[in-house]
Amino acid sequence: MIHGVTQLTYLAAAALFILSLRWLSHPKTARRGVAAGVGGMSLAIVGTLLAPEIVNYSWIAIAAIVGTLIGIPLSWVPLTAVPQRTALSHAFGGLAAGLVGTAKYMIWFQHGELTRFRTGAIVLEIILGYLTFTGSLMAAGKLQEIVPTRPITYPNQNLVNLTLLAIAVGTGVYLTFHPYTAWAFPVIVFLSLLFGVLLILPIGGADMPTVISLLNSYAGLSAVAMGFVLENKLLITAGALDGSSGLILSIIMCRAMNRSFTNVLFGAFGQVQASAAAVEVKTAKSGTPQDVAELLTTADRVVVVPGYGMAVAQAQHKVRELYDQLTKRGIDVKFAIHPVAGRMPGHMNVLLAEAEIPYDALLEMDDINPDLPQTDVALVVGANDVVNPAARHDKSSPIFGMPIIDVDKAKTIVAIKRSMNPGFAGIDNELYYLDQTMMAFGDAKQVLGDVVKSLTGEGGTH
Amino acid sequence: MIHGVTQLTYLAAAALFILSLRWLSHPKTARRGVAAGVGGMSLAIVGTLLAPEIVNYSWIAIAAIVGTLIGIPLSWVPLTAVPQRTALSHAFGGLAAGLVGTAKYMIWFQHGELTRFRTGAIVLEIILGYLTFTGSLMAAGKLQEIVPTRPITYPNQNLVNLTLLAIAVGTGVYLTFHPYTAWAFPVIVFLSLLFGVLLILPIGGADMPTVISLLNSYAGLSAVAMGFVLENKLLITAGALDGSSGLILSIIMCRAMNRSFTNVLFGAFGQVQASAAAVEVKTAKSGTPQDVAELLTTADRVVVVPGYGMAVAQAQHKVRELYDQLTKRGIDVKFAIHPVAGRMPGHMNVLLAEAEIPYDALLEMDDINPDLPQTDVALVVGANDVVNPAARHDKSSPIFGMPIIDVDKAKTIVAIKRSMNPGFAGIDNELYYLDQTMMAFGDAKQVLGDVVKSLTGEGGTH
Amino acid sequence: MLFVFMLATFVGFQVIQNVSRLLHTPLMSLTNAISAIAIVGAVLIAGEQESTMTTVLGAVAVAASMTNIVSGFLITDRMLKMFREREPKR
Amino acid sequence: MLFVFMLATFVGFQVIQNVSRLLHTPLMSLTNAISAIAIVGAVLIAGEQESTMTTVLGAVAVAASMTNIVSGFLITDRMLKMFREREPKR
Ligand SMILES: NC(=O)c1ccc[n+]([C@@H]2O[C@H](COP(=O)([O-])OP(=O)(O)OC[C@H]3O[C@@H](n4cnc5c(N)ncnc54)[C@H](OP(=O)(O)O)[C@@H]3O)[C@@H](O)[C@H]2O)c1
Ligand SMILES: NC(=O)c1ccc[n+]([C@@H]2O[C@H](COP(=O)([O-])OP(=O)(O)OC[C@H]3O[C@@H](n4cnc5c(N)ncnc54)[C@H](OP(=O)(O)O)[C@@H]3O)[C@@H](O)[C@H]2O)c1
Repeated sequence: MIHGVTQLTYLAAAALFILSLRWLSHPKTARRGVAAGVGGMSLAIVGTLLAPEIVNYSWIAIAAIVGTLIGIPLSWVPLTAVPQRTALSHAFGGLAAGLVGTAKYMIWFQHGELTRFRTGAIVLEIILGYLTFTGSLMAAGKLQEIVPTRPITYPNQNLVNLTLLAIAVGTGVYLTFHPYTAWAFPVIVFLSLLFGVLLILPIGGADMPTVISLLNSYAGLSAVAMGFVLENKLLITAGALDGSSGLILSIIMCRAMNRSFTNVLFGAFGQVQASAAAVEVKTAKSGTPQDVAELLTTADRVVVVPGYGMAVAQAQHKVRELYDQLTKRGIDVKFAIHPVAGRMPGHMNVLLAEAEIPYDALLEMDDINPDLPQTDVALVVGANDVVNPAARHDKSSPIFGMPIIDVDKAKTIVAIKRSMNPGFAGIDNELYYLDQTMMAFGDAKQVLGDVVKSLTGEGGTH
Repeated sequence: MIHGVTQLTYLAAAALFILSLRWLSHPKTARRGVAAGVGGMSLAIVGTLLAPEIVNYSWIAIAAIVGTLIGIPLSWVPLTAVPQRTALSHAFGGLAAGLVGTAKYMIWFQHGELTRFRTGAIVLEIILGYLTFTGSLMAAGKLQEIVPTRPITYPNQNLVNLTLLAIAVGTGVYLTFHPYTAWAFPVIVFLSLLFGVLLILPIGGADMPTVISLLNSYAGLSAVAMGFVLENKLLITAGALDGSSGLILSIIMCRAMNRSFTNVLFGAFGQVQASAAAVEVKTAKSGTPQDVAELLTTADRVVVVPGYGMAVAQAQHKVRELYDQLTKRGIDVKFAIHPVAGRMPGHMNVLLAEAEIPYDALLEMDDINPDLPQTDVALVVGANDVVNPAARHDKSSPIFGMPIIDVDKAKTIVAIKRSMNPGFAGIDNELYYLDQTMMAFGDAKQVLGDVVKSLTGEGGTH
Repeated sequence: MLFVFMLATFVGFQVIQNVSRLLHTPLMSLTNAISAIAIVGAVLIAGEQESTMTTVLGAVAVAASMTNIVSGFLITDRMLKMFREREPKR
Repeated sequence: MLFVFMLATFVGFQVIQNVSRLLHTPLMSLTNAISAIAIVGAVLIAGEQESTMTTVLGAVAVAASMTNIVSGFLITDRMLKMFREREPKR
């Protein structure tokens, strides 16, 4: 079916994809990884175009141009919108898989070439593909806040969803054994599309990153299924790479949040935010940006803990200015990056990298925690859950057991946020009421800007 | 050709082999790795026996029993003989690959089923197989000192060898294009067998470990070729695992010795030992075991550096006794393991593990080197090249550039060996003439025994 | 083909586990771009010209995949460009 | 089949690179045992009973591979049994 040259380009493309991901393991070689990925993709496309079955190139060319024209602006999105973009991408990926499966079914149906194996693989491909399509669209909508982000629940929801899925799979099995049952195919397509929507409805907006990773994994698996349909090993390989990547990332996120998959998918997390109101009245000390600046200048070691609030306020550039000011004074500044700080894996790293903070100043949780007791000032910039000590000792807390950055062990703590409102998990944070904590209320960008101003004013530099 | 169940067992077997090697990455899971390997192999054999082509089981049963009867005693060899055993094993592996290739050629010849692809794969298989067979036998012989271990050289040796190989390959290419050329097959077999012998002749006995790893890699590749011949993906997978393992280990060894493959294969290393006699007369201080014991008891931190001499003297159990005595006195004892100490990769680790020294007391070179300046006594037990400071500064030394364990930076050094003779690389070691060095001459087991005796006598414990 | 799937999954798991946490966001967009390999299937369908219907389906799939390829690689590269090591101490 | 070879080589390189230096000697004997997978080919030849000659060749190959399997796994296990962690401090 596929001739020799095409086979060889596929082999090379698969090798390049693997190398691409290998090179991504370190920032130094990462860009080479992108080049390898582009090379692999180009080879794969060229190899396919060489295949003798292809008789008409004009449709392909037009479609490719359209895709490029959509793709280029899509790559300009601000970094805060990366999760939405990724979700949208998965939607396109799922759609492509679904459409190819549909078309292939139609072709084989016409020619009477459907076998059980082929039909079974197509069924798998379209279920995964269409489910990923609508599910990812919903996820993108929730992240972009077009669709309400709070979990939408109704009685027996899980039962309804699972029944739907069961019907879709059942019809799929039936179709596999009776490949020419014409009514079954559209039913499966419809149910998969519907299931994708319903699956995402009850999941809170903040759980979307985990869901997106999982959808990534589904998109990969649908490519694998397409590979089985078309007997194409390159598709299988690339799909498997993608599938395992999505799976691993969602496992990492779940583990870092100390939650299970089931809880993320069916837990309707983030629904009960209101109930978490503080009962006893506790008092927190608050300070002005000038107070913060003063405290920082007397410190020898500062650890900055960024969180989702830094992303919202786009405060990374101010963080960078502060970093420059402090290091200029010989103060040792490190960044403590929690694995799920922000709203996607590696979120903080990308933002700080954008602000040109050298990546070797960024330390992972496990590496920085032992240093915190010797830290003079821990500066918490819009982080909340990832520094909540309740995770360590309060068994009743929803985040109990999640590993955190132990800022409460630092000598003094400064927390920048707009209010006493809770973060993603919707729970109070006792950190803010500690004796050694000073709150600096306000938008992170604003507050940090003032801190930097009073540092430069005071220091007379700049 | 292969029916479904067999295919599935092969799939499972391949997965188990991969898991087996993955689990070997840590001592805690390593034995599970062996179990997975055994499981994979059993599945593979059972799956093959189920194949419909197999009509007669008696020959197979007899051969398997014979193999088991030879294999069991072979696994009892003392640990010092492990390199020889491994080499012998490679010889068997190469032989098996060669014989299967030969038989398959005969069968297809008879039935007129030879194609270019098949013949080409068979040629690759038999060249690699038979070359590995005789080469490994030679290597085993050199290690067991049945064959003279010194490099055997004659004029134009490399030219002769390469010509031989070229003729074998040339004939192979000819056979591939004319599969029914009856005379060519035995010629290739003969040349491969001969080449295996000639390849090893000029290599010194001490370079055998690297060569064995390389032969391991060839044995793996011949299994891959067999996989292409029989269109069997399990063989390809297992062979590739084996091939890459052998290659990586030999690269690691070469790198740790700061030598290139070409130098190992064609360098006739270890030939010029005699020329390395010391020119100027230097003096070394020597001490009795009692002196050593006394020195050790006054130390807080001791680093033991074992080398080939410990293996020769089988002194690991005495090392363990010493370790017990010293730790009992509250002295901190660590072991510094150089990657090529001894004569095979991981040699020292296995010996010390045999003596039940906990593996977390064994540190790799890069981890221990920073500690050496704070070390009171560095105890060198039969190591020589791996502690030779010339590697760091003497550009003319054959081992220049090889990373070493910096014992010369310790406060005092004790070196146990039988004489002032050089080690594997045949060069003098200035370490022994340093002011802070004390030599303790004698067999390592003997000397350490005396040291322990005077420690227990003195301490009154035991 | 199951063999290929099994091996590729092993490779995937190992490779991804080695990616440093630092780069998890670019990793997401890179695998996203790679999963657009579905374009291979889409091109085959669109180019075969079996019927107008399948050609249109194929062409839409090509466009969707191409979007992912272009935006995925571009955004990954844009993010990676931002990662830089500490400049030599001034 | 080239695909399988390529992927398996990647898996091999990654897996082996992760093996700790501590265990390189057992690694050598374990891969040695695994490479005796050649027994699959040998069994096929010996069991096919094509001619006496090939059956004998196959049987010898079976015996040689079996030797490697048995001795390889046994000696690996023997070595690994010796590796143990520091017992809990007395
Ligand atoms: N990274 C991931 O992959 C991922 C995936 C899924 C879920 N999550 C979850 O996300 C959470 C991340 O924790 P986090 O500590 O980074 O964030 P967080 O717990 O959501 O807290 C963010 C805090 O930032 C403050 N904030 C918001 N906008 C701000 C602004 N403009 N200026 C200053 N402060 C602002 C908010 O307080 P105010 O409203 O008072 O300002 C809020 O308390 C974790 O619970 C994690 O489980 C992460
Ligand atoms: N590990 C590998 O994988 C590998 C592979 C290939 C080559 N090599 C090479 O092997 C060498 C290993 O270095 P090494 O420092 O371990 O060994 P070495 O340099 O060969 O020195 C061993 C020393 O042990 C002494 N010795 C021998 N028998 C003894 C006994 N019974 N009691 C006490 N001492 C005894 C010898 O001195 P006396 O004769 O004076 O006693 C000799 O100087 C390196 O050059 C390395 O490149 C290693």
